[in-house]
Amino acid sequence: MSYRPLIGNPMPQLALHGVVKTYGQTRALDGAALELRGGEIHALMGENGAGKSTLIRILAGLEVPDAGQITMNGAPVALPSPAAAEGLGLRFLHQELQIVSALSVAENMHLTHPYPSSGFGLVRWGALRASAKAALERLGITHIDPRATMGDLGPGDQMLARIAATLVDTKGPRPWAYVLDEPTAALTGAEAERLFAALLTLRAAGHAILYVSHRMDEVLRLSDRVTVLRDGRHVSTMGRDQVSREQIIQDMTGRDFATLYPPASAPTETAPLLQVRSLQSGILRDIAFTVNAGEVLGLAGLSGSGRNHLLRALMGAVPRQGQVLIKGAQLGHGPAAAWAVGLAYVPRERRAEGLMLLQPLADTVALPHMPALSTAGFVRRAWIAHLVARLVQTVRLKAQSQAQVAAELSGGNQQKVLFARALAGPPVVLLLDEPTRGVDVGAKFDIYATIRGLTAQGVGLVIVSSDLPELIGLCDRIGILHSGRLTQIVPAAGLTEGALLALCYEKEVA
Amino acid sequence: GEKIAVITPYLSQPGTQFYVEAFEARAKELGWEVNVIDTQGDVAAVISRIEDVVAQGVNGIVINVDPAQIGAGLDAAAAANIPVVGMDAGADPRIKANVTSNGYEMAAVTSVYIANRIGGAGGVVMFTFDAFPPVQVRGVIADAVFKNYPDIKVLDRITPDVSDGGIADSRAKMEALLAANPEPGSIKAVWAAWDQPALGALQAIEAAGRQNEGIVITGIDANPQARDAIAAGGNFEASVAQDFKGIGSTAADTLARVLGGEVLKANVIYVPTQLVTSVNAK
Amino acid sequence: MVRFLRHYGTLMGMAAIIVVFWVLLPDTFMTARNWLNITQQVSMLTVVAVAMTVVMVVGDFDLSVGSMASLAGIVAAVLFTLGFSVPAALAVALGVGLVGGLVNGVLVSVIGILPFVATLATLTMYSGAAFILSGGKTIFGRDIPQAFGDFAKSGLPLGSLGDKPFVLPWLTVLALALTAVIFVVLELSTYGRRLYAIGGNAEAARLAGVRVTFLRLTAYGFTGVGAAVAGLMYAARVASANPTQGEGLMLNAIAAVFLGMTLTRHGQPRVLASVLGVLVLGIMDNGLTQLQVDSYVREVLVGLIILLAVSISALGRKAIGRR
Amino acid sequence: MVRFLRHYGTLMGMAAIIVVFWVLLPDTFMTARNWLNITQQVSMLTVVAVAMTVVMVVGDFDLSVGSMASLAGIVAAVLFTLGFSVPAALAVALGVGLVGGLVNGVLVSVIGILPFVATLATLTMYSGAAFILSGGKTIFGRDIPQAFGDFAKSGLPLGSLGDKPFVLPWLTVLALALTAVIFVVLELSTYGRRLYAIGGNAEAARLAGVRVTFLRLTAYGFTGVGAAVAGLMYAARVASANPTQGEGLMLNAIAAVFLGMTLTRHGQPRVLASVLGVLVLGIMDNGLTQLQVDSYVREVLVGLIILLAVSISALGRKAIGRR
Ligand SMILES: Nc1ncnc2c1ncn2[C@@H]1O[C@H](COP(=O)(O)OP(=O)(O)OP(=O)(O)O)[C@@H](O)[C@H]1O
Ligand SMILES: Nc1ncnc2c1ncn2[C@@H]1O[C@H](COP(=O)(O)OP(=O)(O)OP(=O)(O)O)[C@@H](O)[C@H]1O
Ligand SMILES: [Mg+2]
Ligand SMILES: [Mg+2]
Repeated sequence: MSYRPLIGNPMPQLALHGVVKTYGQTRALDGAALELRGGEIHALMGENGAGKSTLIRILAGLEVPDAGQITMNGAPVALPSPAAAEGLGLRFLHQELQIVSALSVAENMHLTHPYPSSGFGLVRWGALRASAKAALERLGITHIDPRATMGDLGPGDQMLARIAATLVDTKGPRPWAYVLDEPTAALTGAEAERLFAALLTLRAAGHAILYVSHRMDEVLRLSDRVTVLRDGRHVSTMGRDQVSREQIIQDMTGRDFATLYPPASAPTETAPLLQVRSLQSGILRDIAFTVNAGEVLGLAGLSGSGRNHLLRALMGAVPRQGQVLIKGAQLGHGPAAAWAVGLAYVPRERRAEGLMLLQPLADTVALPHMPALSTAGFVRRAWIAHLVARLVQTVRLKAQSQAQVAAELSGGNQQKVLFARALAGPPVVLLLDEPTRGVDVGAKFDIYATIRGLTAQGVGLVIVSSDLPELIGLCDRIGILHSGRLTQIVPAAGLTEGALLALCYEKEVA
Repeated sequence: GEKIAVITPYLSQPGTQFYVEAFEARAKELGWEVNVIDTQGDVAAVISRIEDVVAQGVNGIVINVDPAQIGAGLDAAAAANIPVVGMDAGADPRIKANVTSNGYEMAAVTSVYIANRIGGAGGVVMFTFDAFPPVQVRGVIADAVFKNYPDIKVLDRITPDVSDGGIADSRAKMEALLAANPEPGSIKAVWAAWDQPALGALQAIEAAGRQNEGIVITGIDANPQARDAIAAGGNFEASVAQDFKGIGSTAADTLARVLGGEVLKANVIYVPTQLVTSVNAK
Repeated sequence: MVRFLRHYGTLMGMAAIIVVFWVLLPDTFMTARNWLNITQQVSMLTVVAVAMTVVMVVGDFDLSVGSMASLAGIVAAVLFTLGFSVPAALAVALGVGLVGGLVNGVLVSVIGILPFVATLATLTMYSGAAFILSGGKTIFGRDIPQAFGDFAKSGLPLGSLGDKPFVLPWLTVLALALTAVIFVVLELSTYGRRLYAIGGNAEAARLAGVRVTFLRLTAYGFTGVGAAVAGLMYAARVASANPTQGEGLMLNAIAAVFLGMTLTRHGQPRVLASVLGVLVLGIMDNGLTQLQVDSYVREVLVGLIILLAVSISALGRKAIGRR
Repeated sequence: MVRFLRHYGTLMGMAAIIVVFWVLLPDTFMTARNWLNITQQVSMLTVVAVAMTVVMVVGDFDLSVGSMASLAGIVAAVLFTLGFSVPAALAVALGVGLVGGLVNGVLVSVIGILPFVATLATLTMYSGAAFILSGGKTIFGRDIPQAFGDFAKSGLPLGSLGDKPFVLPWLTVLALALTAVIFVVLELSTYGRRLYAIGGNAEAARLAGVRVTFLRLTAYGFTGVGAAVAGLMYAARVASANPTQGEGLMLNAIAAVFLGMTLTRHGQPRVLASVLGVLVLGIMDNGLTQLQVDSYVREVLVGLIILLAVSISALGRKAIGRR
């Protein structure tokens, strides 16, 4: 199976200018611009929340911009619906892995496209499978059966199938541009290589690829041009010859790391607060480490290495074996036991795992501390009000009142609600899972300042973050997780992002 | 002994219970094995259950639903030569006999009782239930009787929600009407097509403290709860006793005759009814 | 404007309904006696709706309340016929309600069956049990102790009103008391706040140390007991017990809670809002009957008014989400 | 083992039930005639359950099917009394079903009311409309054309069986035909596959460009028409129309679909599984009646068996999730 080379217009060109999109008070895009040409791999970079996915959703016809112009080969076009985007020859893979587990791989691959069907609108199953198989083969994938149920596949294979879905050949308008939002996030090295090979073939046939990734190495290796967004604005577009890691980071953050990470204060004492010995849970094997008072331990590792699972196991949210000691005392099972001895937690998915979106923020803050905030089973509202008022100041939460619901807060302030909750105890050891995900730069700085304040008070912290500079800037030591094993713990001082990434990859390379 | 199936959608109605019990009692004497099947209001399910017992090979079937609605079931029974007897059902050529009270007569007796007691003038509240054919005919008669008195005004013709048995909702409706007609004497009588609404109306009148206005209430069926109320000498003055036991045992006897090979000439058998007032309530 | 409509749409609708009845029925609607009637008529529905609110707070619901109400009434009546004393029979009936509720809780929370399926199945079973126990018959008359029926006929004397004594019916008192209890449980106790947290986000609640499975289970206990209380009130009011008499309660109770939810700021079930929902249904029934609106037209009107209230609130929510 | 139980638990349960009846009723249960009876008895429920499957595929449900069935029967009967021809009356009744279904669809999908509330309100309204149109009366006798009632009594002659002619009842034929249509729509058409995608992950479907709002709306149209067809079948079978006669259909249809869902691999609603669910209910009714099991005990048994089937599948799902 080969690609149909692009005939006709040799250099299709899609451009966006001055795109503005606001959600409530959040300005997701504020003058974004992008230009995409046939025959190039174009990387779209930016911090979390910079507006990359929003821009892509606008291209896909899922969101209508408040302002801005979109042109195709110089002529203005409108993208009111996904069908319109498909009509312009655009294909999409959106950021969150969107699968329908109960349907087959072949059907999942045709969610966007019409099914091959007979005159009466009846599905031709054979043709459907053949079409899916052909698309998979374009990625060199033969081990996925199009008839298999999507939910039975591993996350990597699911992602591969969704990527292959953008390559499905349909009778409709010829696709020429493929837009992939963080396609490699859930892929192993080998799987990613297959994807890259397919992308290069597509490019050679004159197609365009717009590609979002936080993995700097991939971007530097593959892309012909890089566009950087910051706070919804276009910052720069660089050609292959101008692009460098330093330049991208400079454009993405627009600031010095020194201003972003407040200096650490020297640990006052070295009493072990959290001791973990031979912990087993899920894929985790033989985990052992200690966190001392005032110390920040970072956890780094590739996606799926078990960082998230380790924090959940410590909280007792998943079953675990082995020893976990808080201030030398054995920790009981279940989240209630963890909160009770001062093990506090800020989960990764704040909406799914942390917030009650439609409830007063004070209720969310008070929830794990209910035993201390009640007498004889009755809630002491005055105590809660007093506590929350203090915490709101500590974390610099911007809210109208304690009764405001989390859904009405911006993402950064939502995150601060969960911080406030974690500080209410007060905590002995605080576990943070991607604490600054989707958080804007200002809020990030507030959170870093809060973390520093905690270490000064002698709280121990464990931080999981995919943002490597953040880990290096905040932590005293960094543990490297690899396939459920804690392979080493290194001091953060003097570590570079590249070196840390190398450590994460090390075992796989070796 | 013979296997007999009694199929009814209305077993939770007090009247039905009595004649089914009387039927069972008589059947026991006759040495029959009786299977009572309640389809809880579902008439199509009566057809289904007739088909089931025909398949099972019963000797006779007793129904108490309008035969016009279960023609398919009657055909199945006829095809298998299984005799069907109606118990307060309706007339149909495929039914050997229908044993019943005369519903028109009962409604005439109570509505005329009211007309006479209130001197042929005043406001009357009617409780009816037209969705159930045997009760619907009672309403028709009462309408005709009240219409015949130019000074009787039907204030409202209420269909209570019977899903709760009929008392509580009738009471709520009556309370609203009492509130809407606060003048003593503005409501002279309550005619109910069966006893439950009459009992609900009585409770409403007593709760409103208007039991001394002389509001006359009548029901039909004279169930024990109604008899108690009538005997107490309050507003609930009259009901008509169907001879449920008589219907049940007559139905059994009729079926026995059919099973014995007798061809019945009259296929409607009326069991006499009796007006119940405080004189004869106990 | 949108926000305003969403928050106050239903309340204004209620006020409008009351005003319309007041104008059309100047002498009879806005009287103390009529309101006493209404409160007494809706007392059973109030108890069920308030108890239903507890499971709805955790995001579930319970279809079996109607048959549980019937079953509780039948259990008490059967025990009466067996010569049990009134308190003993009532205690057993309430116990049946508690057990029935907990069975629902186990099915939903521990075994993990969808609330709709689990409580649909128990609806059938509890109703079947009521039929078996009663033999499908209505139990009444001499079998029901005088004191039991009298309870529903009397009340708390509160002075006099014109020439007649002013009495707050015991059924109303009971409904108020249970509403107060559930209010305290849901709004003031840590238990209730945890239930709200579960309803808001069960996974987040679990991670915050809430014992989700256990609490969700217990919520059904309240609903079971509430349904049983309502069934007993019903039996007392009609001085008889019938295996189908609770049937109408389920859909009305759920409708009342949903109607109440349109009154609350974020569409959550709240006790007092549920009571308002019940009152709307009761007032419409009373007013439309007084106006001699045909019973069938009344049904359609009630459906329409529910839809209007809920639509306004749903559209308001959408408009706010869109900004 | 767990996986096996989950997938085949319900099927094995069904087989067990059939074997038990076969053994206990050696002469009458496993006969062609009895099975014909069963298929005819469940034909109306089949149509409603199959139509309900369509909305359940998109993750919603429809409480108004029962009153829509009653309303359609009443509409046809009233038109008969007005002298309309049979085809004209049936066409109008089906049109009412379509419109009623689409109204539900608009309320749920466009306005955004929860399916439970929206269809609860329309349940009340459609039922009220049926009462108004019929004046609350049962319409029967001369008003119903002979041909209409005869339809339900006759069938497709398929040769003879012993001495009696072997006839496949038209009601059964109709149920089979509608099942086939819905099967084709859901399993073989692009439209149906889109509905499954919406039910499986509405957000994914939306991002993929599926017109979620519109398709969800149309799904209710099928359910409305299906309910109307069932209502007309019911009216033909009892040769009369009554404003309450569809009442029993709703809960049974939902129960059948849920029962069917325990048969499918991912717990999805599937047409043929729903039909099996209906058959389980029908076989139990038939067999238990023939065994002269008390009707009330039958109810409890049916509830228990549903719970068992669903529990096994729920526990199986849990056990698999845990690994
Ligand atoms: N539906 C929405 N409602 C409100 N705010 C939104 C919505 N979608 C996005 N946002 C906000 O818009 C901003 C840009 O989000 P976007 O998803 O485009 O970021 P991104 O660059 O893709 O980030 P990431 O690297 O984390 O994927 C964020 O502040 C986000 O919180
Ligand atoms: N309860 C569980 N049972 C078995 N395996 C599990 C369980 N929970 C997680 N896993 C697996 O353990 C691995 C580690 O998952 P985890 O989410 O902790 O990784 P991570 O390092 O946080 O990566 P990511 O950033 O992708 O989430 C994954 O492969 C996941 O599928
Ligand atoms: Mg993104
Ligand atoms: Mg993870």
